[in-house]
Amino acid sequence: MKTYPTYILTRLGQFVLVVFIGINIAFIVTHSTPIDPVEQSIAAATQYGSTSPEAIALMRQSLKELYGLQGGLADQYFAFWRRILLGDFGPSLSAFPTPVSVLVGRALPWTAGLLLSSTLLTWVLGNLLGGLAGYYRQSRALRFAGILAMAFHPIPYYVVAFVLLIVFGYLWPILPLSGGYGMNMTRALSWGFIGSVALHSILPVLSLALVGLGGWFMGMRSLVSNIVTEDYVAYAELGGVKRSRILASYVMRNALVPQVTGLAMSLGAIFNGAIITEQVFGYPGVGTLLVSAVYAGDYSLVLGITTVSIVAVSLAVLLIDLCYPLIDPRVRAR
Amino acid sequence: MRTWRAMALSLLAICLVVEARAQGPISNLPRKETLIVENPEGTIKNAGWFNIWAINAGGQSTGLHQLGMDTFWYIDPQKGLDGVWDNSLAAEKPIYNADFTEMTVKLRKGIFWSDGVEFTADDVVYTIETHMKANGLRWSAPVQVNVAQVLSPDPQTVVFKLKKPNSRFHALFTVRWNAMWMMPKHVFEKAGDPLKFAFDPPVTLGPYTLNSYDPNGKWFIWQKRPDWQRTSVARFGEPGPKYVAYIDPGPPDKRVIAQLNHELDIIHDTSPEGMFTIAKQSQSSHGWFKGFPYAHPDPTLPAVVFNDELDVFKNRDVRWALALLIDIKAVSMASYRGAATISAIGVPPTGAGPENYHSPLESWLQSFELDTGKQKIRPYDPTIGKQIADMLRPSLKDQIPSDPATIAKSFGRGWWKPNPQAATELLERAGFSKKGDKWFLPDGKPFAIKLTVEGEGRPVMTRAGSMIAQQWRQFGIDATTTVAQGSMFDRRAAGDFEAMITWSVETWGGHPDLSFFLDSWHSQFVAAPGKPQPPRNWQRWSNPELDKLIEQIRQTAFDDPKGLELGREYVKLVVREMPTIPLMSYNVFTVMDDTYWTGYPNAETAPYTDPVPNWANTKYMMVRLKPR
Amino acid sequence: MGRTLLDLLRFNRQFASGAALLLIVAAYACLSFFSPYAPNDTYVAPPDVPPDWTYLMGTTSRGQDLFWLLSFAIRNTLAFGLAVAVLSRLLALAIGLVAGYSGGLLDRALMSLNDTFIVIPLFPILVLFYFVMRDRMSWGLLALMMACLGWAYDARLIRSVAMSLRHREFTETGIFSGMSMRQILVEEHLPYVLPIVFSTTMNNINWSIGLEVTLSVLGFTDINTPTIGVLLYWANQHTALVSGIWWWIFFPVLLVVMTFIGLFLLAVSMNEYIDPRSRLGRRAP
Amino acid sequence: MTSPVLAVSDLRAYYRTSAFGVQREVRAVDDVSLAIQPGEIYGLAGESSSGKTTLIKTIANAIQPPLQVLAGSVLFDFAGQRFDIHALRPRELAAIRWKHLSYIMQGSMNVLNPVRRVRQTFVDFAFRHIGRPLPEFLDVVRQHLQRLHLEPQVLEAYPHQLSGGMRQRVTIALATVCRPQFIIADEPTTALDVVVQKGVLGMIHEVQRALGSSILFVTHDMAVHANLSDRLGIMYAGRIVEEGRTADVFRAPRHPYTTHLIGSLPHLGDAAPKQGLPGAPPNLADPPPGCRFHPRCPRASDLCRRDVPALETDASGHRVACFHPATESVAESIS
Repeated sequence: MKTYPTYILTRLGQFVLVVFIGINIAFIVTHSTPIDPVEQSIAAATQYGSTSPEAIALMRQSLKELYGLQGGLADQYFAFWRRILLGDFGPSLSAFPTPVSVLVGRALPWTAGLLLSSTLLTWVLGNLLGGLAGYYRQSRALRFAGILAMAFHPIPYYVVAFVLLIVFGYLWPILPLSGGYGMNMTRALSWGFIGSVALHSILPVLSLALVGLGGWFMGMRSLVSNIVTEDYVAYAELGGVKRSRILASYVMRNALVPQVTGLAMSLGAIFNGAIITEQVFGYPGVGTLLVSAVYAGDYSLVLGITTVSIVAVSLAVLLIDLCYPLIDPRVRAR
Repeated sequence: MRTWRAMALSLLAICLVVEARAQGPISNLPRKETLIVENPEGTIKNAGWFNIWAINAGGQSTGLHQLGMDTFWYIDPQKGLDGVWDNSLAAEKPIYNADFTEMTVKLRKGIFWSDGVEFTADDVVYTIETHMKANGLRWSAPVQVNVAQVLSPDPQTVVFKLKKPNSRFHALFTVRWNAMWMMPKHVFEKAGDPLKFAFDPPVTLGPYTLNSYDPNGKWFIWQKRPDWQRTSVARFGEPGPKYVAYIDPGPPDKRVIAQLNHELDIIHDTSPEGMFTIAKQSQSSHGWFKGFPYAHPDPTLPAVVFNDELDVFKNRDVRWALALLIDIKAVSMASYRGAATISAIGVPPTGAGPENYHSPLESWLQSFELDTGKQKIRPYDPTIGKQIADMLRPSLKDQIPSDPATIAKSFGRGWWKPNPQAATELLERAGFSKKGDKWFLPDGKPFAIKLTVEGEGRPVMTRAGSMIAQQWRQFGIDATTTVAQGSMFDRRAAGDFEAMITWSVETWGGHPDLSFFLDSWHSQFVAAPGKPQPPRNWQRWSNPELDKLIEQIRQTAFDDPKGLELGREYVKLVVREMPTIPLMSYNVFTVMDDTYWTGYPNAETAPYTDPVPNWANTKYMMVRLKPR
Repeated sequence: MGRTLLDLLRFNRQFASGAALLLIVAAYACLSFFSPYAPNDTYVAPPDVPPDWTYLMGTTSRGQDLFWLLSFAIRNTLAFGLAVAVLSRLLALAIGLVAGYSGGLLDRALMSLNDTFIVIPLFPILVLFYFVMRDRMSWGLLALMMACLGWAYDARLIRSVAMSLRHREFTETGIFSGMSMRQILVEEHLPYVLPIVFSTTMNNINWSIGLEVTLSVLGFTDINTPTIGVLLYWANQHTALVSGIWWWIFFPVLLVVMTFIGLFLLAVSMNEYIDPRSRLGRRAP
Repeated sequence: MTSPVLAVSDLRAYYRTSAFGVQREVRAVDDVSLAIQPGEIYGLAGESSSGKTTLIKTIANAIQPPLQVLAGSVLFDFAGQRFDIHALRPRELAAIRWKHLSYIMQGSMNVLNPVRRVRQTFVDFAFRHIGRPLPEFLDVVRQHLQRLHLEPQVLEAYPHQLSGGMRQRVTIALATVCRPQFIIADEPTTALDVVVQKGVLGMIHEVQRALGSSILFVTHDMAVHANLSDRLGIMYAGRIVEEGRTADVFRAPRHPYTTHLIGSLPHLGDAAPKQGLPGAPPNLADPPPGCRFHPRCPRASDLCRRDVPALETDASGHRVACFHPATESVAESIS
């Protein structure tokens, strides 16, 4: 039997290990990209203009020096870790000399806001509906909701997002097509700005929720229909415990235990799922930044985003693991 | 059940509230005074960076170089407001000495920066000297290669002493898409390292100045300068729009929706289908051409660019055989749904191209003979443009012109007639052989070609590539397409491709001079295999005859009519040698909406400039735009 | 097993309709072998024809008969999903069983690796992989890559079951009777986790096809092999939705939805039949 | 004579399914009548799938489809009020549950919600019946626990922190905290080892005497019945085949099935292993005609194969359903 402090320590150790391995994998993968940021910059600078070939050779040399890409892979690796430990990702290579952290910092709040809110909303709604549907198996409305959630689930996200856009942006144009807030609006903590942000997030959140709902719904429903047959539920029913209490504290409460783990894991998808949302709805965020960084061969930026993502997700999982005993008292004994 | 009804009702209520809200303006700018334009750069990563002289650090066509920047000269890809050549900051054309080692520029008087400081020769000298000193600025390299010294004898005169003769040195300051922009000395000299200075807010020389921008790079709003009269464009009148917003409207479908909702006045480019949808559904929108093919042909020539250093493509017969296997009608249909302007020769069929090259060379092309070893054929079919028009007429009816001159202008003239027999003979002469359905190389390996396309970034070219690969495949060559996406530039420069749909030919458009691209085709610049190739000779083709032509052009003045003769010699040479297979002009589906603004350029009545809004010369469009 | 399936087919409506849906999809996929067109050929039919009797599902803007094209696409997509599922299941099984059985340091090492794969953001890795592979990028490679990235969640699940099996009587019996670890895992433990494997397969197929579509729509796959994603990619390139070519999107999506609902119904009814809970005997019947 | 606290008459409850396209009817409880007096422990015995569990489910009105009550009634008499448990509305049902009628269930491991402290479970089940403010309620609970020799600290525990026997004790405390008049105990000791079992049984006995409740005690374990119940009913294939005072049943079993059940109890000094009963319990979806026990009965006659024997009551109140009971009254029954 392990005590809780030992548990925390092992878990912390594991966290550090996971982050370390993850960042190393990311480093290897990003540095094996064949895209050369210098060539990208040259191409961008000369794409439309007339530049003599001699000048290009000179430009190539000076950019290499400027971007600090002279050393070998090993030098870059150690330099990278030195910087990371100081919390610095270095300058972006596709927006030189702006620091990576500035670029990421500008985009991250949008991504985190959008995905956290939609993930949580989806999780709560999916579990609630799924729980109700599993408990009140006869309800026709819930069964209908189930069919709806299931039918949306397998449709490729891109299609769902786009159809929503066409319906609410074109056929019945009530929602804005693009952006995170109204154009030329001052960013301030005013009702106008908050309202604008909320309005612009309706479609992205709705699209993510529609596709995500089915998974939680189905998972919760099957968990609940298993739990309903557990003795303690039958016993509580025999004991005349209130239905609402049975549903909340007996059925849902127990079914939620695995769903909370699921939530922690799905936070990982936050950095994957955003790209198409951002593209379709023109929503600001890390996804677009990431794709453009990949295109530009800006491995500093790619690595910066990936590292932030790895740390954030591991941290989320770690926190959930540490809080797990609160959710499931049985873990404490382990 | 009651709860469900309540939920449905509240949802409806929310919808109604939202509807009431959403029908307001998309921004707090007065819509009637605002022009909303697509910026094809999309979302700008580093929105707060306006130092355009630092390479790739921020956006360029966010309005920054269209409305905020200025330099000596502009050459219009179309007719121009007052001729193709415009003296912008310069008062007159460049003045060279006899051996092209010195260029003198006379500057206009009365031009002011947006902060009220006068623009003088000091700014020019500062700009040049900064680029001479600092490495890694956008124009550092060309300045360092060319300029020995820059002087300003008086505030309106600048003299460049060159390191070696260069008859095209002025091209560095002549805007096609862009050119070397002038820096405000009084701002930069206080800013420290010019590479690390964000230049926010920018001090502009153009008729507009920055109003506001989105830190996430989705939009940039420019405002007309109250002192717009003190800018170079004032010669043509007052710019119409008080505000110009450059936005990222998203993927092609969304641009279409946005314009149909009248929330986007100018679409930079969309898919052909998107263009057709707008043409069908909107009365107020139109392209460069009133009817089909709508699109503006850019002075750019997409082609099948071979990697001529590869053994397979070293042989002219193979290149010609592959050209004779392309059915350009099908390529035009597949890529542009017919809305392409085809070109058989190595000059884009746009701007002044047709009158300088295509038309005069038509008879030469018709009599051009190709010897396959077994027979002599005349591969040129002058009726292909007309055939495409005829093919489209049944479905598009009146939209398709019937006047031969208009057809030639919009669909192009002739192209190579597909001739599999001749291709077979050419390949066999090159030692290739056909066994069963498949072709094999002289060494017995299967004849396979990977045709690299850019993918989503250039959907139309991707489609053209797929079609060409299919045509080669049907002949028995194992041809497939590869999507390069973001690695396009690297692979093109590194020669890491077999054949590619891209362009190595770009011209001024309005001016017959070809040096813009041709100079870099000299064999002195061809890189060794595996080493990066400088732009634009991506095909890495070298030819002594071509070198001679280029050397002659270097010694000819920019406006010398002899240059045109030499250009035509180049055209004949590349027809014979086929180092790349020219296909068509790069047609851009720029769509303009008349709901709020009129006076956009168009092919029929107002070809005064290129409507494509990421070109720096769209500043000339502003003075013609009038509120509706 | 065969009898079970037959019974399910006869008596369980969910199972029967799931099987029917999948059968329709599979039969349709098999039609691709009889297609009159090569999958990549364009302009073999008039473009943009809405569904009618000649072209059951209409034609694309690229002049392809959608009926035949889609048969190739669904075949490749199914094969892709299955390949990813099978490969990643093998990995998940191997790692989950070994970790759960052996415990200790090996378990901790394997689970750290496992957690690393859970927290690594997939998308940038896959996109970078695409650039690294370039021309060699193919459907098979992508499947392999996705399998390597898609096993971690389920390995954890399998491990937890394997851990509970380790202390059970038959495992001890097995150890005392001198069975090797491999034998115990394959002969004793595998049957207990198979139902879990089956039910995760559906989710995994869903996941892999979804990701394939995402990558394809963004153009990060081999566009020469028609899959549902590549189909949508081309539809997107031709702004099909805005241009009113709805069938180009509708039919591929319909088929994907059919496949999933079919798989889902199968998984649900199979789960009811072989409930791992009753097999594990946590509860007396 | 006092009126019985529970009167079951002619109860018939079948499982009716139409799954897989086939109509099936499982006659789990077929014409069962029984009465339980206040303060009595009534034992119900029988092997698994004899319908015991279905019977108590029906009595407790824990009826879920496909189980259906086709005929008969279940009447409770609590404090002079009569309740037809199948005619009650949900709210009325909830009002008598736990207050008058409570349960001790089989599978003590799983009857307590694993994520709730024992205290919370007490609150869930009993708080509304006690009708006192929470601190006072908890005092009542603590006193009750002490009466049952349980430490009040168990209230703060989670179920998994308690041993199996402890959990069952807690369950008993939970079931008796409201001093119900009637307790249904369904195999409460089955999963426990013998020593614990003995303690738990003692506890049930003790609490029953203290509260004066009636208990319907269900188990297949005849030894438990012998020690605990006042009266004993034997179920076979959905029917009660014999019923009488426990001592009488053990001393002179009359139904051959009862004889077998009692005979299967091990006795000290048995040399040979016990003889099993041939055959298996009948399939209740298709029970044999006549007496349902006849295929396995050593005394079966043609009559048994044809007719269903009625449950006859003799003078002493002993009831048996057999054409050939194992006492002197055999001839009488036949005639």
